[in-house]
Amino acid sequence: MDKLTYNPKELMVVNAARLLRDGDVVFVGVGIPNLACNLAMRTHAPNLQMIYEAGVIGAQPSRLPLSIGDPSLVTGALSVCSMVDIFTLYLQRGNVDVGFLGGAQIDQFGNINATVIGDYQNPKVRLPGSGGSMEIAGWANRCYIITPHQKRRFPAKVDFQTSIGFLDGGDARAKTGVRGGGPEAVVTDLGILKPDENGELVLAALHPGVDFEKVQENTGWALKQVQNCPVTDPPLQDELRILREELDPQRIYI
Amino acid sequence: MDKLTYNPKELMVVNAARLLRDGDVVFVGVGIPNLACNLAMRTHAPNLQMIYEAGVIGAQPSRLPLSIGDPSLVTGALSVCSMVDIFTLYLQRGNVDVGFLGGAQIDQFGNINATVIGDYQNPKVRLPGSGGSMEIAGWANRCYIITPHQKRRFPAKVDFQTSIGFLDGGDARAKTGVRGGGPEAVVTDLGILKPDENGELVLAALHPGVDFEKVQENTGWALKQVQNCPVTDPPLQDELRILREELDPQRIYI
Amino acid sequence: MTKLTTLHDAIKEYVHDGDLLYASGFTHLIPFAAGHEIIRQGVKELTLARATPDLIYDQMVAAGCAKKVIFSYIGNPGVGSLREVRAAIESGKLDFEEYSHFSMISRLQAGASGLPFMPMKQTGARDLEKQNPNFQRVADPYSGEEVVVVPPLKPDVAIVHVQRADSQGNAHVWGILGEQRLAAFASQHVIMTAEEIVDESVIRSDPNRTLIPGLVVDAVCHVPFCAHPSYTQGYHDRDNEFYLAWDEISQTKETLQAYLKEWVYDLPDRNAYWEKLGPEVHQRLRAGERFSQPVNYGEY
Amino acid sequence: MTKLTTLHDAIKEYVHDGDLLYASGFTHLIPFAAGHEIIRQGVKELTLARATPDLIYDQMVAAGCAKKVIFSYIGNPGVGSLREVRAAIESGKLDFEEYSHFSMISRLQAGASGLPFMPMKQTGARDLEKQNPNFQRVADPYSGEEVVVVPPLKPDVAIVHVQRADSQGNAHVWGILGEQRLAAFASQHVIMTAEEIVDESVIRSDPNRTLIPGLVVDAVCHVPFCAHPSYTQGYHDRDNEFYLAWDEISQTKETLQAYLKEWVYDLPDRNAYWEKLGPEVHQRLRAGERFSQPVNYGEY
Repeated sequence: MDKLTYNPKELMVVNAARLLRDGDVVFVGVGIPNLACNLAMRTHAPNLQMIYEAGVIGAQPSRLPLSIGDPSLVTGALSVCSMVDIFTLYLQRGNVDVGFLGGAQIDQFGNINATVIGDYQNPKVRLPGSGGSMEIAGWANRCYIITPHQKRRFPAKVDFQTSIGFLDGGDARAKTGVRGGGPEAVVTDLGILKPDENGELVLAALHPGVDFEKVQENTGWALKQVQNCPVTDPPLQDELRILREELDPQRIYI
Repeated sequence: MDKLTYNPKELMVVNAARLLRDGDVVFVGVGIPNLACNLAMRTHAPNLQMIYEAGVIGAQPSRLPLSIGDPSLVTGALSVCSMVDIFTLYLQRGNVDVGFLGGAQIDQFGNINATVIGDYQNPKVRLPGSGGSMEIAGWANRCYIITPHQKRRFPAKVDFQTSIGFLDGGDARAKTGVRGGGPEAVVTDLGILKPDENGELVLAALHPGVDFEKVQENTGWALKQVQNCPVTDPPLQDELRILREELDPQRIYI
Repeated sequence: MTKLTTLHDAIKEYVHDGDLLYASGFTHLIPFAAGHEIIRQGVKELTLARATPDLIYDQMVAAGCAKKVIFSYIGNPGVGSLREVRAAIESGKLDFEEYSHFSMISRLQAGASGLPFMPMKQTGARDLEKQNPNFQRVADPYSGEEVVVVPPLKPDVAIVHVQRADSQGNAHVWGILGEQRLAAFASQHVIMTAEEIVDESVIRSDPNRTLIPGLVVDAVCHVPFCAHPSYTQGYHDRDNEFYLAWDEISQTKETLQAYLKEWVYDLPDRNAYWEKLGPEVHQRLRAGERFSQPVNYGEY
Repeated sequence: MTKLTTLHDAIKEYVHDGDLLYASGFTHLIPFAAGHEIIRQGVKELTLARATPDLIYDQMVAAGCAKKVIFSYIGNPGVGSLREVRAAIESGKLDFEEYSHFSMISRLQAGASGLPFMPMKQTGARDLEKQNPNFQRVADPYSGEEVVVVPPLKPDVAIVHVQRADSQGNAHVWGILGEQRLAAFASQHVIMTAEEIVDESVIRSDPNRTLIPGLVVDAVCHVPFCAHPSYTQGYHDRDNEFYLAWDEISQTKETLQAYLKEWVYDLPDRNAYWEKLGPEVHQRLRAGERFSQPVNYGEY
């Protein structure tokens, strides 16, 4: 295995995993967030606690779960509860440290659209809608967004605010009275965006071999960057090995 | 066994049991209501469904339960749920046909005091309080009150409305917007009181050998009676046998 | 008096044109067999409510059973789009009413609890609130801050699939619970399908596992493998290959209608459907054994 | 990292003078051993919340631990009055705040759910509402009718007794559930006492039975017979004779203080208490065996 060869998805998984802290209680979806959590657990965050919106706590799946309600998440889990319980006792109560989000559009202030392209009543493209993301974005203590970096995915303003980042920036989010802290980072295949003090997403790190211009080209607003914008450490051999050999050997998501 | 000899408690149990209808879902307490339900089940109401406020549905206790949370209510029950569930999914939702109530005072309009004799903040006697009776009185489709007939228990007006009957009468109860129908009968050791169209408790039946004057003496307001006030059928031999031999052989409640 | 009946008769009696239907089960225990029976009986003008419409409502919409959907996520879980429902919404042929997962199940909770509304904390997102007048706000009397409230959802009929039930509809359910229990309590009528019909003594051996009591159930139908292509924990696996295949099948009207003809209209019931799937699928979906450790309730 | 510790150390660390304490368990699983340890450690000025104060709070009030009780029923269940709490309220020596059962547990539900209030239907009864300003009303925005609301209860510490838990506090609970789970989620800290400490694999064999997850638990203490004279389903019976005896013991200050000296102050812990009860009581309270039938979670 060549440790310096990796694909964009592996890069996103590895960088997302590194953002997790040991002991975090994480609201996990299937796919890339699930891989990121499992990678973090096998590296620096052995005490990560994973919760699935279907009501599963502490799953130990014997296979890679293909849906959020995979039966392998239940067999051998620590606890299973109803959907109302997972949303109230865990999420709304403030027991969830981290939520993962994705969507068709992410805008300059980290707001997400997973509902509709075009007009709501007269849609150009009807998307799946919120699911649990409206509540996760509002109530998790912090959120991470993982998405490929493409211009159509990063408009200045989303067509529909399915779940919020910092609204129009400034204290707009805080003024709603919402409990969670909002997005802390957007991990893409080009780099990492983070909100500045005004809630605007700015370039906070570049992946190896990517320059600012490349990111700006793929972003729908005039992108700012932090001073002396750092470069992320490339995926380690061990991270890639765990990912490829243990977590997704059939390469379903990576 | 002499079928014509029975005590006041047996008389109340038998008359309460006869008010239950086959198929009723009943919110049961321990003691006399529990005996009345079990007697009804063994006579005319085999499909009675008993619910306990501790969260037990369809108990089959192997012994006479001594507390509302007796473990023998759980072993072999059909279902056990949390207290919130019993109060919401069953009682507040309208799934309970019958509630049984008791209290230190019952007044002219069937309001009940189980909270305090004297002033609330400066009590003469502090009673146990509502428990679940505030909700049972409000939300069960119909209620029955079982109590010995004594003047101090039947004042014209209760010191404190722990749970309501018809408030001040007329449409006062309906106007609160409460869902249940209120008390349908008060079964005592002298007879049965029922609300008239104004919600006032009037004498609806006398037990054998009791006359109106005896009841009036033990009632704190000028008692009305229905025309041609009937006399209740005395307890049957079979009812007494079930009660004494099967339900409470140690005579704990009767 | 038993409540046991056939799925055919239960649907006939309790599901009528124009009803508000909630076929419950979040990814798990989705009562596909009941959906197919409704399609076969040609029920029309239904309002179909489910957090995730999943393939079951995609099929019912394709078959012309629905006038409206109420949902919080219209995707093919783990695969992608739900083509029929999506196309019907995009073209304006299907009414819809949209929630987030939690506001959707909060409506069921209000319905199941007999409450006129359920409150939830603000999520900060207002675009959906603006589109759906069922979202309202009330002021918290303690702090003055606003909370979002939703009204009760009270379906005419809920369909719930369970692992094991007695003839009265007292049911043991395990694995992912979703909104199953609330749907049963919120609805006017409940049709229960069960993987196994067991003696009452099995239910009574573990009352804490009885999530749905017979007293809210109208009809009990013995329908093994009712949930395929979704799954029943401990009985059979999710047929992920079919979820992927549906993405192909639902690409054209022709393939879709051909599927409905072959797998719904031309089959009498779920037994025939399961037999038609054949031994290889049966083998692939087999669940192994991993039993719960017993608990002692005590003899008192 | 294990959360296992002694009850002594858990009380020392998490229960402080002036705290709001919720010792949970509706008639079942009442953590008497924890109450006794709090008495031994001389904790003062507690606000004691419980739907039914039961003998545990009667004893703690008698021992001078409390400045206030929050309750919905102050009786000796199945016996009669709760003399100490009642006398302290009648004489004005103890602050109190009163609810009905449902409004009391609705406060816990709001606390456990992160909500600023929980609504309930009107019961028509207003006298208690007038006495307790925590009851408020809000208008249902759909019908205009008023509902009653109560604010969240958020105890500083909850004590929950469970049948079996692993070293992280993931707990299986069965039998009467009361408000156990809500109390754990509503509180800042949770002390768990367990009849048995089991390997994580026992918990994982039946995840639907895990009503309290370790992630909200601070300390796990192995305390068999913790609940006596109340009971633990499947482990020992309720000691009804003691409930009757307490009615006598609590008739005078002298007999009551003598009881506390003999059964609380002069004993080091629950083991000593259980031994002192003696073989006849052990025998009388034995629970027989009646096991749940297992369920298959499946191996996928």
